[in-house]
Amino acid sequence: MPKEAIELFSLFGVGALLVMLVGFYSLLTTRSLIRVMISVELLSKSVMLLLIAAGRAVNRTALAQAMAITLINIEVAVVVVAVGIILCIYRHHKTVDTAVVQEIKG
Amino acid sequence: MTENSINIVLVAALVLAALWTVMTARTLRSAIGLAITSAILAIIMFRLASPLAAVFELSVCAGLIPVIFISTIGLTARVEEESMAAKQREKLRKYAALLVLVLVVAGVLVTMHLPNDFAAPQGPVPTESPQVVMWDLRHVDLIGQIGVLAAGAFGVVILVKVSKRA
Amino acid sequence: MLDWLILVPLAAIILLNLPWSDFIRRRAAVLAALLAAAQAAMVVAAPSEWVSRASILAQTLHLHLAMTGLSRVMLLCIGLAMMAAACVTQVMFSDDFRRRANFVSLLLVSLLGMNGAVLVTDLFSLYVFIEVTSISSFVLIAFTLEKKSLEGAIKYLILSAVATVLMLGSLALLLLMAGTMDFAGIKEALASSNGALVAKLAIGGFVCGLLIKGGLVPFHGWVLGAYSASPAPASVLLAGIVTKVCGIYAMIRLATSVFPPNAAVNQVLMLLGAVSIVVGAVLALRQTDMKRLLAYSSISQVGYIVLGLGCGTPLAWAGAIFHLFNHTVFKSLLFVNSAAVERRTGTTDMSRLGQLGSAMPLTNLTSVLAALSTAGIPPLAGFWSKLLIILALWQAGVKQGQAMYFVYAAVAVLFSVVTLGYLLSLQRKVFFGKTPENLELLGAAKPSGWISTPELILAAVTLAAGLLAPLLLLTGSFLVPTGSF
Amino acid sequence: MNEMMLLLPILIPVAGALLVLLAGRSSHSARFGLTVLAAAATLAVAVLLFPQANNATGITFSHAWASPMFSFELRLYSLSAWILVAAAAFALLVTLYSWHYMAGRPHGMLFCLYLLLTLAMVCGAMLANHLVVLLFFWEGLLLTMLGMIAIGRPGAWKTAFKAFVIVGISDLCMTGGIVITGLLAHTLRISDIDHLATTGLGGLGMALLIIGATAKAGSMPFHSWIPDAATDAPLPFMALLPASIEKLVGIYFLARISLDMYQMSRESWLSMMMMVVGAVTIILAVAMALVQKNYKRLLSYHAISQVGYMILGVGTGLPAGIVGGLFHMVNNALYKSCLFMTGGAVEKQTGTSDLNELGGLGSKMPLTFLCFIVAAASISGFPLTNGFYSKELLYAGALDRGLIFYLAAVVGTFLTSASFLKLGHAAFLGKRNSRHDAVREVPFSMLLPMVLIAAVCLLFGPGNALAVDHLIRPSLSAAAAGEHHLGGLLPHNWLLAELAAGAVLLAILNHLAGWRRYGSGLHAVDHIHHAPVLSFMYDSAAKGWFDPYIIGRHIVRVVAWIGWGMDRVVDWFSDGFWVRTAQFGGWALATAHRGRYALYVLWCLAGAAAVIGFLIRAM
Repeated sequence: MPKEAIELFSLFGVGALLVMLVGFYSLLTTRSLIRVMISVELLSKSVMLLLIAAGRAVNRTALAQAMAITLINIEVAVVVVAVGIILCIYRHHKTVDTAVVQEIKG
Repeated sequence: MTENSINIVLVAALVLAALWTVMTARTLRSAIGLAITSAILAIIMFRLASPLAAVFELSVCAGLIPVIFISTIGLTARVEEESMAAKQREKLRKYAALLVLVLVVAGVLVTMHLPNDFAAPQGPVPTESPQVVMWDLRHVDLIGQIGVLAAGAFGVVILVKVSKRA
Repeated sequence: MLDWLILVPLAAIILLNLPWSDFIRRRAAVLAALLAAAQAAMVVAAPSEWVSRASILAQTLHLHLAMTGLSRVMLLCIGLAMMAAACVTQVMFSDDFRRRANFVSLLLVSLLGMNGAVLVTDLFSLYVFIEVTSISSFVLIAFTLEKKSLEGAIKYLILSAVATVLMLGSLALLLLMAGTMDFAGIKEALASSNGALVAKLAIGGFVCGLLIKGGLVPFHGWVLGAYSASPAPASVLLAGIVTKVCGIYAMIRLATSVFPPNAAVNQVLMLLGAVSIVVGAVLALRQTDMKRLLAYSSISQVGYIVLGLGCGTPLAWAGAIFHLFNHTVFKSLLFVNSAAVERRTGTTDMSRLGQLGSAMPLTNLTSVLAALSTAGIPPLAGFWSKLLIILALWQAGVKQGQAMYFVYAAVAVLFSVVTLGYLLSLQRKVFFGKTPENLELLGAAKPSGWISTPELILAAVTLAAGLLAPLLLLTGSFLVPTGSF
Repeated sequence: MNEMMLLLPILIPVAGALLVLLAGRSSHSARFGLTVLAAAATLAVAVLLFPQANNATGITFSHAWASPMFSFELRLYSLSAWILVAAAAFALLVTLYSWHYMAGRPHGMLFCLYLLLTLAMVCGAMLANHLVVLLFFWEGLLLTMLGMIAIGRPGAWKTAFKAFVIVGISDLCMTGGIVITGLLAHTLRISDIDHLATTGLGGLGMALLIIGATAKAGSMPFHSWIPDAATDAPLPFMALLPASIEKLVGIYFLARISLDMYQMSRESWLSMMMMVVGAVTIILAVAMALVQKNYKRLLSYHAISQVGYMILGVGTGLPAGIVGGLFHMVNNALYKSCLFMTGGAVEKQTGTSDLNELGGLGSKMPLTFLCFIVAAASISGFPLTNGFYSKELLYAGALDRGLIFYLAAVVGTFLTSASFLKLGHAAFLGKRNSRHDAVREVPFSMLLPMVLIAAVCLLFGPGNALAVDHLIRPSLSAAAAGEHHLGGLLPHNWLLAELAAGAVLLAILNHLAGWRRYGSGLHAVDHIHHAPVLSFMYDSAAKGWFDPYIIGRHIVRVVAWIGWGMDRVVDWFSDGFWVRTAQFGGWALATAHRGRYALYVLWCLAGAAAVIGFLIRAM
């Protein structure tokens, strides 16, 4: 593996890991379902960055872009569904606090 | 500035944007923070020779998705906003740990090096354009995307439409 | 005809949602059931050359699909479970046929996703189709818009996102190593750079993502909500097949087509399988709700499959795949039974149920069959698959001289008994025993052919598979040699 | 035609039983008339068959059944031919007797039904030439026995159950013996089983078969139900089964086992075992009989004691012993059923069989008394009675094998005589209870069987050669029967005869002495009862310490108690440990599932970190 390629990937890899860290932290600590979804979005940003950087590092940008565009599509679908579910939860509970989604336990 | 310095700055900006996204008290600002993060990511993608993905990122992730979030916030979080603002100080304390964590992890990761113990991909570098790859070579993915979009569309029909009616 | 498995569901989805097709929308569930049954019949009856030949359409579309012995078994499972789910759907949303058509459309999206996932030859496509199945599952779970359904859906969605991050991160690393996404290329790259940190991270990440999708302990947090709070047909589909395709099948596919043989991964799989068996069974023992009990039971049974996978010998693989098939059949059947009970009484709370045996004889009978098969009582199908797994563990233990294999085998045997215990207690509480005074049978909900047909078919399959199992094993229908996957 | 006739002794009683059942609530006379008719027809068939079958080959009836191994096969030959006649004759006489006896008693229909079925089963067991067929009839006999006891006085169920358990256990032993025999002989056809070796497994098989046969005859230690049945069951049952038919069947089969099926040499432990069992049975049972204060109970102990003579005789393996045993079997069936009938007559007329309340009936019931005297003299071995001759043969056999067996037999004779002197004295002589002043002789239908049997007893005394040399010896093989005539008016060994007569005389003297001392016939043997060591033994016996059934129940209770205790320990361990552990584990796991998605995400991340970390280290 060429040294430049590794270094390029490492730089963006570090960035992606940090964003991932931020996303997971927020996912674990936030009290709002909307913020939960925003955290999930951050997580997908991080992997997207990882993917593009990997593609660039090995000169497979076409494949990486094709994958990224597909992922963006999937992201949209997930977000739309999640938002729909959150809206319904809001309709039931008049709140989007994550505390309302812990009834199923044991 | 060298290429590398610009990249470092962009990555730092990306991480800072992400941090702001999660640390800001108001959910609305958080959604905007997400848009900013996406925009920075789009710039990075441009710089990583992936213009097509960057365009999608900019239009969909920096444009459409924050709009979806913001309209959701508009539908739900009016009550939330005030209570969240009141908890701003507590919130900062909660995320102070994250700041420290990010700094520590960043330090550790920067000093560490990814071991270069694997070979680069073999074979010739493909020369097809992303459009060709997407439209001509990955038809299976396209069908999958149609499925994803169909599922999303039914999700909207079932969840959002009914939700609004109620 | 291979591409038809993807294109026909797609066409059906479009057909169901054309502006003028109310006629079809009324009969949506029937259509889906027929489609699924046709799929099951095709993979069983049609010669494999005929099935795996690509049509002209596929050639013009450059669809890279492949059929193996394993995908054939999976396609059969998908057909059976989907057929059961579609039949149950027909009686579930009887008030609003458009809503029902939407539900069926989602079922068909799920069918599309699962069929795609078992046929693709490209890791990224595999991910995409898993995601198709997952997204349709979110909506299916939340479909009734009740509090608990929504909760189950959002939890599944969040944990799926975590799985997505793990899998996509792994995909990025694999792209870095291989520069391509198809199975063969990645296999080659992994083989050439064996031992690299990046490879380990990639394999670990992808396996963990699949473990989340498959609902193994400790990645199982979403399972209870998704199975127990969803509408009945969605439970049938999810517990019956979705998690198996998204988690287990993908894992088998990776282990056979992508990853090099790997003792460490096997150890992880065996450990998690055994832990899942124990945790799922212990939790199932405590449950007082039918669907919750069945949900935890699913975790336990998936544990058996993964335990077999982790053992890694051809015999264990045969057992695992056979158990996967059996699990699809009997768990779908049990969830269909719970749907029948729910439809008749309006509840699945076992403390309020009792003595339904006389009111619902067929459900009672099939439930006994399914329970006995799950617990591994001869001569039902579950017995043979568990036997194979346990035998394989024993053999491996003898061969490698490691005590852990015997411990796992003992766990597998012991928790068969526990399985029998909790399923018989379900049987006793629901179908035998005294009728609580406040339990009213809903008179309007007469036994329906749409419930009894899948019950009968699935019961017949589990019985036939059990009786014919020695034959199947002899002729090798399930004993697919590792090389031919 | 002749072969088919073999079915008749089985089918006629069954048909009669069915008719009785169909007749339902018909009158007593009709019912008993039918029964007598069926028994008489059976007897007629048996008599008709006798001349044709009275040879070594006999008549065989065979019908292919489930498989070649299991053909339904009957065979009548010399030995079984005359025993069959005897059994049918006893059944007829007992039926005649019970016609009047059962009048006014409940369960008349069931009695007739069981009686006829018993007859059918006995005929079947006699005729069976296949061990499985034999077992079928054998077990059938067990069931009719159960039914017969159960229809006795209220509460007889307990006794019936006791008998069922005891005989059932012995029958289980016999089943085991049959299995072993079949394994060794490679056939289950009785006539094909030819002198199997008694070493190893063969010995076990023979021992098990002997247990089955002797238990059916009522030998110790499978005896304890008989005295209970004597007081609880209808009296004709006692006259029919324990007194006569069961002896015939049991000893017949014992003879088959030890003479034909197995090679029982005199040196084998089996021979010794049989003789020991026989001797012990003689002494212990007669000792118990001595102290009984109830007419029927006293007789029942003799029914046990007399079996001892037969087993001892057959066990000697000597011609004199074997012939003597079989002759004694016939004699015992005669006098014992006659004695039971006198007991029934007394009970019928006075309403009691308690000897304390009886006395002085001799003048009121002279014919009954006469029959009693004849039968009692026979059983005591008074010279010139049939018992004297059969015992003499037995003495000769026993003395040949060992002095101790001979002594046991003689002491048994002494005690038998003493107890019957006491019984006769207490019941028929002495002071009459004023309540019994109006007692009259029993009617003709009850007298006839008694008188007939008593007459045969007398006939077989001086005319013993008729039975011994014309019936018994020809039906045995040359080795078992010996070369010399064994019958005859004059004893073969004068010394033994004199000693035997001496024992009887001694008993009379003892009785006179006791009478003088206690002033009562009933208490004439109390000095034996209260003798230092013996009184303790008697007390123990009265408490049931020697009753295997009661001992068995105690053992079962102890075992059950131990089992219960172990169960508690296991329960404690499982409840207190495994179940608690499982419950705690379940509770802990369930509590861990708090429903928060964040927790589940954390689990996933931790799990993923662990898995990836492990892979990085291990791969």
